Amino acid sequence: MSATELLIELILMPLVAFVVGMMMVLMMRRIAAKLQRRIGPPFFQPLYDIVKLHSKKTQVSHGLIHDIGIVMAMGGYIAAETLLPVPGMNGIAEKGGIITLLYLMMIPSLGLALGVGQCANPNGSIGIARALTAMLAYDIPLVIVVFGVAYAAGTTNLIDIIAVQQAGGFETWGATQMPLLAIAGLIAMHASLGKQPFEIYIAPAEIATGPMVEMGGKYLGGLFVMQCFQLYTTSVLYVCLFLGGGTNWFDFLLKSFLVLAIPMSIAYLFPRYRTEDLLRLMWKWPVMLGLIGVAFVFV
Amino acid sequence: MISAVTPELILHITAIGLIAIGLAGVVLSSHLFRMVLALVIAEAGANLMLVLAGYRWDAVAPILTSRAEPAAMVDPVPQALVLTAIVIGVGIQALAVSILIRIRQRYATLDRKEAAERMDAEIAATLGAPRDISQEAPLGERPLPPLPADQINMRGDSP
Amino acid sequence: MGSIKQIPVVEAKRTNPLARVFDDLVRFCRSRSLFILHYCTGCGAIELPPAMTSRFDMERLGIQPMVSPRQADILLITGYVSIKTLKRVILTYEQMGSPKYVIGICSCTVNGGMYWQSYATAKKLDEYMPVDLYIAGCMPRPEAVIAGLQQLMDKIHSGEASSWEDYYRNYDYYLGNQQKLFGEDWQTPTDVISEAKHYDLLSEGTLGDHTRLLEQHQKPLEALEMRLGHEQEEPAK
Amino acid sequence: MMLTLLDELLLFSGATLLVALFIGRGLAAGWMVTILYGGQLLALLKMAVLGYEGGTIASSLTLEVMGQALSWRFDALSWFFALITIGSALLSSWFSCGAWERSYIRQGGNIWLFHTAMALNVFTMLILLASGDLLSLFIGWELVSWAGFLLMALAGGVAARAAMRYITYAMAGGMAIFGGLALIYTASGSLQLEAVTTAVEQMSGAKLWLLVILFGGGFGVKMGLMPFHLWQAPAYAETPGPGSAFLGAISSRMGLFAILLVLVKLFGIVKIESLKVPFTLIDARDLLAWIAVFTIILPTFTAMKQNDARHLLAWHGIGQGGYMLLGVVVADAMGGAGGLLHVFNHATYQAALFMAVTAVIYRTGTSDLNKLGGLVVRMPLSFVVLLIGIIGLAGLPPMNGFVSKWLVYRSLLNQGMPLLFLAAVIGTLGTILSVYKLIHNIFLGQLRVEHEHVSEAPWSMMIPMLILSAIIFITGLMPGIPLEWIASVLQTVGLPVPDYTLGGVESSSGSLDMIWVIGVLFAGFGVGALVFYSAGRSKRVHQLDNYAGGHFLSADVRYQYSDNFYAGLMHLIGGWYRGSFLWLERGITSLVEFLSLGMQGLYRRANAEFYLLTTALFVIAWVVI
Amino acid sequence: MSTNLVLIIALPLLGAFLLPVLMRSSMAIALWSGPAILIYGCWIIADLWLSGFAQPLSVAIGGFAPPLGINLYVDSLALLFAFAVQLLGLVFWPFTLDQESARRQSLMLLLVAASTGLALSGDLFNLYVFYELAAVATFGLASASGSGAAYVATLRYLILSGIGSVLTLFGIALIYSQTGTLNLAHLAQLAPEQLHNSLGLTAFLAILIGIGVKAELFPVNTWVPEIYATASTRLSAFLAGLLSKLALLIILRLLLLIFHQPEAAQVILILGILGVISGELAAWRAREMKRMLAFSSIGQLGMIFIAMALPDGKGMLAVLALSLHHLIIKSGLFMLAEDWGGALERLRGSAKASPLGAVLFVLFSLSLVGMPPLPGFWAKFVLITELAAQVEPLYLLGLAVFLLATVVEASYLFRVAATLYGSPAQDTLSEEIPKTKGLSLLTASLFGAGVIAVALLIAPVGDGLQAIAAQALDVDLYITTVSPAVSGGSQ
Repeated sequence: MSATELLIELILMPLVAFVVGMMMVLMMRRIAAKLQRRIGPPFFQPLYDIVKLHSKKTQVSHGLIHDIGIVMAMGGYIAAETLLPVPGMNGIAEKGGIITLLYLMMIPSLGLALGVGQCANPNGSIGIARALTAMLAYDIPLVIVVFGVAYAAGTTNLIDIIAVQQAGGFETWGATQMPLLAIAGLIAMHASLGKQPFEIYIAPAEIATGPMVEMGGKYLGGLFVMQCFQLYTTSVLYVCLFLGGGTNWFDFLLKSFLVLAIPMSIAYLFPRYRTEDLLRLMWKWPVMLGLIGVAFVFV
Repeated sequence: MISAVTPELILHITAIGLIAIGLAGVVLSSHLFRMVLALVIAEAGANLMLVLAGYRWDAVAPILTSRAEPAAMVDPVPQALVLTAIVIGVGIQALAVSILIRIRQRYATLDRKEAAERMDAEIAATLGAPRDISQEAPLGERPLPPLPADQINMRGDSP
Repeated sequence: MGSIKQIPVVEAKRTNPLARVFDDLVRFCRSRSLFILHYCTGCGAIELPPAMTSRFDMERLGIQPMVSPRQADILLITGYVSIKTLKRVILTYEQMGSPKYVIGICSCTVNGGMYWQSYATAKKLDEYMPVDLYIAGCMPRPEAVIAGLQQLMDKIHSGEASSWEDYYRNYDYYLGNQQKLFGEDWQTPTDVISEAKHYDLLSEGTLGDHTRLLEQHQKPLEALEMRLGHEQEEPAK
Repeated sequence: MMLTLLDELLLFSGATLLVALFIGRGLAAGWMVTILYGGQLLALLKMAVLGYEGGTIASSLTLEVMGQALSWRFDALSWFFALITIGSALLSSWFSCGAWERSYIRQGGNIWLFHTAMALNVFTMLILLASGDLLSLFIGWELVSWAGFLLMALAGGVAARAAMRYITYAMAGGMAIFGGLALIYTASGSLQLEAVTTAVEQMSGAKLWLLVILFGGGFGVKMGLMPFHLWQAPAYAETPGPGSAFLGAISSRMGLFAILLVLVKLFGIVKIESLKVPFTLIDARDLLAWIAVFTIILPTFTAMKQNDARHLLAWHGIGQGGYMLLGVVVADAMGGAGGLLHVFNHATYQAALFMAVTAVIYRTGTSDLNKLGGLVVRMPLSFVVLLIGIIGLAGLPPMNGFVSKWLVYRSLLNQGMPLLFLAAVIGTLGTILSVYKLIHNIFLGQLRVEHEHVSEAPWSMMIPMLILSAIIFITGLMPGIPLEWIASVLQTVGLPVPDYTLGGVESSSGSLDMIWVIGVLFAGFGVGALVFYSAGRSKRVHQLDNYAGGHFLSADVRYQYSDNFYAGLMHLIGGWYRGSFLWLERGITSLVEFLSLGMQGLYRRANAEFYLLTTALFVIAWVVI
Repeated sequence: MSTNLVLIIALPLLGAFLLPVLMRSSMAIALWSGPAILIYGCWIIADLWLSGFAQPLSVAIGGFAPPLGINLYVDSLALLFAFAVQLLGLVFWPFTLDQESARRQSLMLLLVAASTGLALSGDLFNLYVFYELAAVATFGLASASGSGAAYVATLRYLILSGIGSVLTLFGIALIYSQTGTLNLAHLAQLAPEQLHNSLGLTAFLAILIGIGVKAELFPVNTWVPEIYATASTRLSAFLAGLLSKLALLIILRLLLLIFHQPEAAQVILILGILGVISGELAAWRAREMKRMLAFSSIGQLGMIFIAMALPDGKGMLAVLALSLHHLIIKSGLFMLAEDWGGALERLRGSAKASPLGAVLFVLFSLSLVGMPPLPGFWAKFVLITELAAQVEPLYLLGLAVFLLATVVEASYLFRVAATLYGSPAQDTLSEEIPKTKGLSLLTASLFGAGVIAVALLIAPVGDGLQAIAAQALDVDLYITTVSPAVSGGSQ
């Protein structure tokens, strides 16, 4: 692969991710609306929100770290997208592998945490404390799942993992081979999205949306962008791990949207979990499923 | 030899018995003077034992006279030893008694327990240290101070 | 007591056609994405849940509730405002990011409504902050609220909803009314004057007697700028 | 007598000690000692061939005492650890010169003793690292223990008590090693290093077990392995600032050095793996690995509960030691490299973190996390150093800690150890949580009124911190630099060597190239910044202009969240702490106390002599009859 | 030469009886006669040593050759201890001069004479006599302070010691009835046939317990804390440092020459282990310097007993090294305790007032717990390598106890060090903090210098000790030296 092609891929991958991510946000809001018997937002609503927020006149900053935090939140995901192979584009996936990807996905949270910290608002700090706790909750099953998949494939290279799954069609998909891990991964993925019922760190009525409390204008806009990336990254990662990636774009997008639709459909049916209940839930069922699944992998 | 009760056996038993009585006396008596006396008895037993070690029933006293040596003489060495031992013993007993007098003067008691108690108290007083074992006082600070990680200087209040 | 000054608004229409398209797009997006601040002052708030949920569904218009003033575009005053509440309303209003819009719902915000005799309520909301739109009624039904919001959307799209600029331009007037109500040492944490300078909205009505009074009482609340100096100003304890 | 390079190094180090000892009271002493550390570093670099190609350099000094030959030499392993030792000593000492020194003296500290203790520590560590046989290893070991005690006890008060606790643990460990030494001597009749291998081959399973426990336990005490970890955090934390940076960076790694030398190099991992734990499915290697992961998890979560920055860091120091041991006992190419790389990385970021915290203490006078906040606007450079440090500590890209942890994870994955892998990740997550608390409570949030006039730390403190930060980043970007040294270390101790490149590791089952990863990460940041800064200019507001549900904030209201930081988490796991092995220590202390009381009772009873005498007679009668 | 050697016992003995008389006529002569005698004794031994002393020699007293006559046996081990007696007698000499101290001085001379006799004597009963003589001198010195506590402590010591002498006498009687001789060399020849039975074992154990009273053997050492707490520090130093070692020397000689049965070793081992446990643990809770040192001394002697119990004299070198080490260290520590006696808590902050004393304390403590380059380490090293070589579990238990005791030891010693270096309590006046000073500090510094010197010269010292140990272990050499007739030689 020539350097130009690589460069084009590196530019295209985040761009595609952003566009698809916006559609995913739209889908999420539409699902919520449908479940509540509403019409839901128009097609371009995510774009309107982002453009509006970026065009606000007032941009209240609490300091340089506040700004940098948002940059890190967006930049971390933009970098992560280049490690996430999509049909026809592998980017630099083989230079990092899945562990690196998981770690890069933590960078935005850390950046956000820094930015929120500088905001000097205790609601934000409480939110971050809860968000980090939630991360502790869902990363444990997630890590088990990733371990199982990587061990089964014998590699941490996502391209190889996908290739292994695509080798024998549906039978060799991760989800078919390791159904328990797939279920555990789905639950962990749901929690990692930070949507209902796992949005204790946002808790609007209690801590005024937690981390976002002091975010207005382009700061909030950056976070909206980040959310697009987050939805995309999470669902595509799941597709890569369990649903054999995508052979073509249609296949790929279909799977990604479907995967995301499952937790979204569940999300709006439940009330919020408290932090300790979230921890208890996450450390019990998905971990148990994941460990049994890993045991099956070893057998 | 055991089959017949010989004087030798009787004397050996006597010696051991004296030692036993003495030791028992030391252990059981609660009066310091009686302890000293018991010690004297035990010492007598030990001396008797030593004499018996070299004594021969069929021999004469080991005194060299102008006459020709008898066929058998009692071994003179233990007797010399016993003499020495008795002298030493007496010296120590005298010392013990003199100390007893001093104790009586200082503490006005010769009861063993009481004297020991008074001694303990006096040592503690002169050294300025708490008594090692005390029913009243708590044990005091533990030598290995437990430094629980979450309790030291938690709020940085102490300087 | 001064009165509100009608300061002519200089049309900032740009000549570059591309920029005009861009401005138009931005205005369109602003009008289609409105975040309402959840600040419920009176009984009118009871009408908002129906407006949001399945029957009327504000989200189809791009309107969403938000909890923090930093995130919000619209301040809905949903009923009477007691003096004590008004302080918070003003604080919240000043913390919102421009462009920001105020909608007064219920008659109480227009003229005091059924509390017009009360000693403890502010009667006319627009004496204390510029109001873009009133939705009268006691209380107005959700249809009225939705209609009002749609009207606001149109105003935003056409660029008429610029009352927030008025607050900076006539700050002295609004501050005067506030001081009359809350006393002379009234101060909010937001430094409105410097913001007016920041947005280039400083005009003759911004500064006046009341702002001078404010400066007398004001505790300085300049932003804590990052400092790289190594010289300690005061020796550390 | 020809002086070898090692002799030069040791002489240099001894000279440093003498300079500190005799002119340590002078004002320029700190600088002089620092320059001498620089000289030591140069002397060490003259031996760089060890680090790059391996081999040994012997000292010309040998001794023969009571029939035991003592010798000293350096190989790649020693060189690698010596590099970290001298490097951290140099930077810590540099940090201590000038401003910090003056404030330390002003507060009544004894700077002469401080410099002497530091120089003594370095000297004894070099002697330990140079040990050429088991006896000189033990001598070096004890010297390091006592030198460490001196440095820890310097501050008096709480520090002295912590140091007391340390020395009790260290003595116990030392005695365990002493016992193991005696067993080896018995088995092979020699204390040369080769004797260990001979002894191990001759020994039966039970004796070998005993040996592994004695050595593992003894060295583990110094490393702060569970359950011997309790002493470490208070002892390191209460040491005067630069001292804690130095100790935190390298001191407890001496335990790892010894484990590498004795258990890995001389015993051989294969031998350890052949020892089965009775009645279970695991072997001694698994046992060590599990100890390592518990050492990761428990201290890390204890750190989360600390309210003092220094204690928090010191507890992490224990936890990170677990990764090193874990990597080493997994003992494949990636694990070994990861464990050793983590030694280097940990030294860099731990020193930087302790220095940053010391800088904060220097300016504000406190390290209490509940009494700080918002300092980023006053001490931005220290903030950056701390930020780089915590990113390294948490093992996130783009700092060096990520690479070593990645290698450890990869080795666990390759070896198929899911539970260990999981435990290691739990440790990392816990680290992220607690380091966020650290940086948030010190630098973020509301600036307190009393810290309005605080300013950045002086340059004498700043430069070493910045150098360390640069090292953290550069070795994160190009881990190939330290990996080259580590490759020779791995060869020396007989572990496989990974296929490394400048940017990371090549492997058929997934490789890592940090240059690319960091490249795209920064490109991502660039794009993010482009998006972000293309929007309207932002306006700074005062920290009191903040959402408080409509409340008016004023400077006297403390609008900060710092205490009980992870309340929700503690709600669930708070009850699981239960003193974190304090019960063990307390139990032993109480037992000793109880026995001690009994023994004193034996001697102090009014008529004890007679009881004792009768017991004696009884014993005699029993033996005779 | 032989007469000279007798002089080192005879002169102090003579001096002890003449001193009170001399005192009446001339204070000056009385003042200097005691030290002069001791210096002369030192000189005699040093001269002997330097003039190429290689082979042990036997000195018959009164012209009768052994086994009939009484003899002194002089090998390098005995000579070393004799020298130590004279030297320490000089070091711990009560230098004041008045009526009271005259008695003390003569008792001291008596103690020196008896101790030298203990070191050199080659006859069992002679040993007993010297032993009793030393005991009497000790009682006199211990009660010299005149307080009630001192008297009670002395009486208790006396009674215990009396029981000990009864047992010793009993043991001697048993041996004599079995063999008809009390000469050690002769006994060594006869022992394998006549004494290696249960009777002989009983005799040995009786003597062991009897002599063990002085050697601070485990069950008969209850006098130790009381006497050390009440008697003068110098006496305590002498008792702990030297007299206990001499008693130990007797037991060692008996064990090596006569009773090398495994049962005997086993009993010593058990008692030694118990001694270590009880002593070190009791010291751990001690709140007072002298008592702490006393208990610690019990523990240390327990360690020496463990070393002694090693079969076939393997522990000889360890016994020797540990004894000498303990002799130096404990004497030094007791010298420091002269000013630092009393509650440990009172010492808080003493390091500021007397830095040299604090440094010496730390040095002694470090050597006692066995920090490597210091001599204590080498002594312990020799012991544990030998212990670990044993297969019997009891020895390994001994090893474990020994190692654990070292930890406890470090803990309590450094607690004191931490107290010394701690900052004094707020309300303490600086005058209240005890300081080390004068003669005792000087003496302690001498011991400290000795420790450092040995640490630096460890290689030659180790070789020397090995030579001494080898000589002491050679039973045949002992026998042939004392009674050359056996091997056909002549004196």
